[in-house]
Amino acid sequence: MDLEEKLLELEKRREGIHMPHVYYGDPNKDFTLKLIKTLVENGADLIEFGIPFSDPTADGPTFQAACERALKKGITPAKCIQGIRNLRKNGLETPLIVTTYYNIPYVTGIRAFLKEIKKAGAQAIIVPDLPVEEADTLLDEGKKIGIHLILQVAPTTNKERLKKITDIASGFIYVIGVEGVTGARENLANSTLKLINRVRRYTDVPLLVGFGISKKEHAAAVVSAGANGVVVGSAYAKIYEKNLEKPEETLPEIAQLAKQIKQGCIEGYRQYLMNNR
Amino acid sequence: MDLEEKLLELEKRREGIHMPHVYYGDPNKDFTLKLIKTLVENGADLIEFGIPFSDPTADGPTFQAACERALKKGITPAKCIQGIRNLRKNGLETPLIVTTYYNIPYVTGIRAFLKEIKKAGAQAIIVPDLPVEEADTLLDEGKKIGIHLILQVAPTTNKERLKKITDIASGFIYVIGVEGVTGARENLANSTLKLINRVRRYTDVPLLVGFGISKKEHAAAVVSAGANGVVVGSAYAKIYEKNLEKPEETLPEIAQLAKQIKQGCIEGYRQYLMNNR
Amino acid sequence: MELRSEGVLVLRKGRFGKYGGQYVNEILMPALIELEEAFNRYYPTPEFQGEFQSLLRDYGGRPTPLYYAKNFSELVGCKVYLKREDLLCGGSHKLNNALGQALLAKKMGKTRLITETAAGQHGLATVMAGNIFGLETEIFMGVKDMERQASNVKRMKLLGAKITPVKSGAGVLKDAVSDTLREWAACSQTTHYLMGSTVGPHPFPTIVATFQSVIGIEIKQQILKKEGRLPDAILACGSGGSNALGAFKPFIGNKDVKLYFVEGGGESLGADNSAAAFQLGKPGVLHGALMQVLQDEHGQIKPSKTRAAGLNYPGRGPEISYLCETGRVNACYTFDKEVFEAVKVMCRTEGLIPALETAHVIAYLLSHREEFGRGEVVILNYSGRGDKDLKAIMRYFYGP
Amino acid sequence: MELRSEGVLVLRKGRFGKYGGQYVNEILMPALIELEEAFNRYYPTPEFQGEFQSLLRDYGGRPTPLYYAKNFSELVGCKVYLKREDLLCGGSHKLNNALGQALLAKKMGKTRLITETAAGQHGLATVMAGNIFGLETEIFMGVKDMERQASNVKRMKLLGAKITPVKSGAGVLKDAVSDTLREWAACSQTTHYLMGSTVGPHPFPTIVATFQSVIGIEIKQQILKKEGRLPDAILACGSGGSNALGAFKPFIGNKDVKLYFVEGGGESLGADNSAAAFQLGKPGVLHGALMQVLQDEHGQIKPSKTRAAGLNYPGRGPEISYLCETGRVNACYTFDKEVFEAVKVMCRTEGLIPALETAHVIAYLLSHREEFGRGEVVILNYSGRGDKDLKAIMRYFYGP
Ligand SMILES: Cc1ncc(COP(=O)(O)O)c(C=O)c1O
Ligand SMILES: Cc1ncc(COP(=O)(O)O)c(C=O)c1O
Repeated sequence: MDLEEKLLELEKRREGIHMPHVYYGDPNKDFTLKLIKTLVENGADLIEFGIPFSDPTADGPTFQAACERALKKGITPAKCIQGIRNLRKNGLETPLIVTTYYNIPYVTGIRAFLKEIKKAGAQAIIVPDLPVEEADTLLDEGKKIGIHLILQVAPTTNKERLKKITDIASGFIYVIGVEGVTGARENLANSTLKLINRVRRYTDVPLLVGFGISKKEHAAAVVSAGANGVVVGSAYAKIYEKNLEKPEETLPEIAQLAKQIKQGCIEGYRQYLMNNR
Repeated sequence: MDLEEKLLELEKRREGIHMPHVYYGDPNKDFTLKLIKTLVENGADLIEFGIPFSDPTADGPTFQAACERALKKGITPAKCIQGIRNLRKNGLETPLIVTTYYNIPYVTGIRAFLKEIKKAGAQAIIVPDLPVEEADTLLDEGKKIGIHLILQVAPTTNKERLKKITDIASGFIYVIGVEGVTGARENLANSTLKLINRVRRYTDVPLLVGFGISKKEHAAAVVSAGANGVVVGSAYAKIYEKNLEKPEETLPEIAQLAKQIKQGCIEGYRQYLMNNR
Repeated sequence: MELRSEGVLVLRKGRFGKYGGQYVNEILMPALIELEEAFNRYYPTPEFQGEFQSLLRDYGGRPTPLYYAKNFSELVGCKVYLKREDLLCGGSHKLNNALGQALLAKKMGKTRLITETAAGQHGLATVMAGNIFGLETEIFMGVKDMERQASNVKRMKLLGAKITPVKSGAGVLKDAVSDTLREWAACSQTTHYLMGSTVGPHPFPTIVATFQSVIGIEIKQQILKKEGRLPDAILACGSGGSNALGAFKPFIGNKDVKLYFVEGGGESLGADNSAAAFQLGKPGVLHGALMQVLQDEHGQIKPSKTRAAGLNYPGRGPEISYLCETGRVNACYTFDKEVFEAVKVMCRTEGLIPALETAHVIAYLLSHREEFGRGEVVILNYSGRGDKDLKAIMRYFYGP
Repeated sequence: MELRSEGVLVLRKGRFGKYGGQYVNEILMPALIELEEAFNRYYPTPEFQGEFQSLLRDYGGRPTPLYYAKNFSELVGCKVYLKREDLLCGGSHKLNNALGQALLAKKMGKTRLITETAAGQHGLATVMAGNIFGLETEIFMGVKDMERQASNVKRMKLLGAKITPVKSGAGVLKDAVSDTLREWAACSQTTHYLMGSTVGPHPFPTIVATFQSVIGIEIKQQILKKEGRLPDAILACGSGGSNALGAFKPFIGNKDVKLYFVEGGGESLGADNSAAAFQLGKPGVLHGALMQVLQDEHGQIKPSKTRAAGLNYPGRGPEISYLCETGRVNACYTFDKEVFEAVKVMCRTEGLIPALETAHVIAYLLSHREEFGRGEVVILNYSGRGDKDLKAIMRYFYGP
């Protein structure tokens, strides 16, 4: 399904959006496929599909370990793209947003890379180390090929940059909720809610908030504050990394968290509507 | 007995002179008294009576250890001088030549020190760290008090200095046979014999050769080459240091070496006379 | 817009040919922009220059001498001068940059410095500069590097730095840079990342090269005074390239001056035994910049390997990448074994114990004597002293 | 004949007041005379000066800076400048003298250098200088000092020195000097004893002070340039007195400049726990000269004790003995505990790790702040860096 259609559909359903983030191949390919299935069946609306990179500088310890494990197992970008194909072959309809660091598409060639992921069945791409200043090639090629470049904004982003980023954003905007790296955090920062407000002033593009979201309450809070949804990554990885020998055994627990997050997204939206009546 | 008388007497007897060097108080006072007795009874003509010093820079390992042992036992210059008194009281007639480093007389006061050793019964003094350049005070006071300052010459001493030293020498001249420090050596250096010849050209004062003399053959060689005698120190200490618990047990061995050395002095003189007929 | 900065064509801000750029997360972009503005605002002012130059002189000990190494020259057959960065306070060229950036951080109102270090020389320089300006310092250092450069860890600790061991990856420089970038993402508003070499996103490569180019400026004056002419060649070791660019930059336009950049060959050029990114790498994006970098065919960065901790980085800074690509600078390497032997040669001929990094240039000259003619004037940028490597060197020659 | 050498009345050659002289065995007298003649012949020549000055500059890194230590000044309340001998090649002032004497030895046709060392700094400087001039080196070092200054032992070994452990006595500096004198007696015709401080028989104290006085000459020029006037005080640590005399000599005639000589107080001034010869010693003859020396009432030399190996000598050189006796120089001391604390203060305020010897002057200033007025300009002769003491310092603060 097309990303914009899906976002529209969720908007109509008056639900906050839930995008889990996984790193493909951690601890093995099969598990990731099962994990994505579980997540989708339990309330994931989009999937952020991570292609592991050796030096994930925007990621905290949980995802660093995830990348390292996957790479040790021999995962390559080509195998990841094959994974996307498999998901689509198995009938997955959920939009897939590929995440990877810039060197991965760079060495393949930006156009070739985007074409490949498009053909495999992805809808968009997130490149955490690609600020707007360096995004021209990827934006241009993405537009031609039909892959959204999902841009990020952060608490440090000032007015001028917010305007610049929101002006060219397509698909949705990834709102980095905290100063720092990915990783489940206990509490939601107050500043996260302020940031949502600040970004909202510049754009109607959907806002998904990530970095640190790990609980239903977090999801509810950010959606009620005006975000369109949340990205939850390390919180899921933290569950299965406790049982890397048989990660499948942790899928029920993951399913439960996914349901809760989605519930938070729904409740948050309800709250948002009440607040903005 | 007066030093010069003694030297004259030996000259008349046509014997090379044998001067053993001991450090008083190593390993205890009693032993040194016995040692001196043994040496005198076995052919010592003069005794070089060492007052231990903490930093005997002209001495090799054997005598360094001797000084260290004596000082650890609490030997002081005053006790050494008392030792001289005891020797005289016990009837020793052999001339005693005190050896010590300059700081010892310096802290007492040169005049006072010389007076004391004179009164106790010493005839001369050797100060290994007092070259002619610094010797004025000691020379002057020694002359007044009647203590010979025994000067040293070395293989490094040039013509000019030889002249200067031999000009003011009294008693005898201590010929340092080798470049280095005290300590028994296996072989006699060729240069030692040359040095004797070189010094002899400037003076008729008796020449005693020290540093490294440890055998009858050494003694014979240097005396036959024109020296008046030898100084033997570390060679004796090396015998008793093997049995520091009961050093008395080594006295027979020491007696035997002393006899041999004296024999070497006698034979050397005979040879000298033959050579110079 | 076309700019010429010391002879290098700058087509786009922060780019050297295709190399460079600002490949960082949005979180850090405002800090980079702020830094660039602050550098442009403060650096040219007489106040900044006054304070900076007087610290370089009185604290650092600049100018460092240009020493004609007579005995070593006799051995290799050309006329060898050593640019004595080992005499700089702290024992390497790193202080030039650390003082400059710390002063800048102070002017920007930052209260804290963070950085990474491998050999420990840059960490040391950073805490020294931090203490002078009353800025807290936190140093990220790979656990493997902490072990092999233990004496510098002690020095930094004694000077009051917080030292954070980096266990991820191979526990070496690459991993420490990553972790410092992560930390910076959490504190960039109050904290300056005092980048240690001519790597990272713009404006770091330019700032670091600017602060380090005092080396080359002095070399030019000194060699003109001593020889009445420019040198035939300048050699510098490097990974990021800061001491090399520092020495080279004022000579880029002097085409007759041959420039040699010696990287860490490691054990061999075989798989995973080397740090020779110009031999074994290709262009890629790491730590915020496009540069020559060791990587596999899929774009995964490969760990580098060399006994010299300070050369053990898979990337070559954008500017040195460009200069080697265009052929203005010759990219060379030497192996660990030659490097240790070179240490000994320098010890015996000139009484100087070089850092293992520095020993790479010495080794290069020793094994390529035939490249340099008898009358040629060759300058080795003698980037640091070997005190930090004493243990490793002793173990190499005398066993454990 | 009355001579005035830099303000010190010299009544007799090689004497400073009653101190000095040549109390050595006849074996060594010719070598001393030869040395004095050679020094008088070569030192004033333009050739010697040219070679010497260019080595000091290009190899050594002279002039060393005079650094205004702002943070430290704020702490102690007066205006403190550090004369940065720590930046000299090798890490201490010792090279000034080693280069000079090695050059002299070369001119004299000697083929070998011997010397003693305690902190290892002088040994290091000697082998550096030896290598430059192609002279073999043998270094005598007390076994206790070899242990506590192990890193300098490694440096010297690497540079190719033969290191002879001295086990006699307490295995410290005094014993090493004795053994070097003994060795010299055996080889003085081919070998130069490169005396490491302003001690020993004439002409050593004069030669060493002459070579070291470059420190004070530079201080004078530098402080006049920076402050437009002479300093109010100069402080230097010392045992033999070489860095102190080096700094003081050009100011002896400037009676308004207070001079402080800080010796090693050790643990306490109690029996056998100190190296404070000016507090606890009296005139005596050791190692060839009459000087202030620790000794018992019978004239036996007492071993000194301080954690700073380089100050652990029972004697004070003849010239500094004289200057303290006449009151021109204030003889002071500080205890080990204060010294270690002073290391930390200097680390934290100025980012510099001082040698334990050097830390004595820092400690003195810290504990006597009231002696120095707010506007006063005070110069600390910062004689060396603490790399050699890293282990001891770390152990003191962080345990074994
Ligand atoms: C002495 C020395 N030389 C060279 C280098 C290499 O760094 P760069 O390439 O930035 O000069 C280092 C890095 O730590 C170093 O310590
Ligand atoms: C750093 C340092 N300072 C001072 C001294 C003391 O020596 P001097 O009194 O000769 O200056 C030493 C001796 O080793 C030293 O290493």
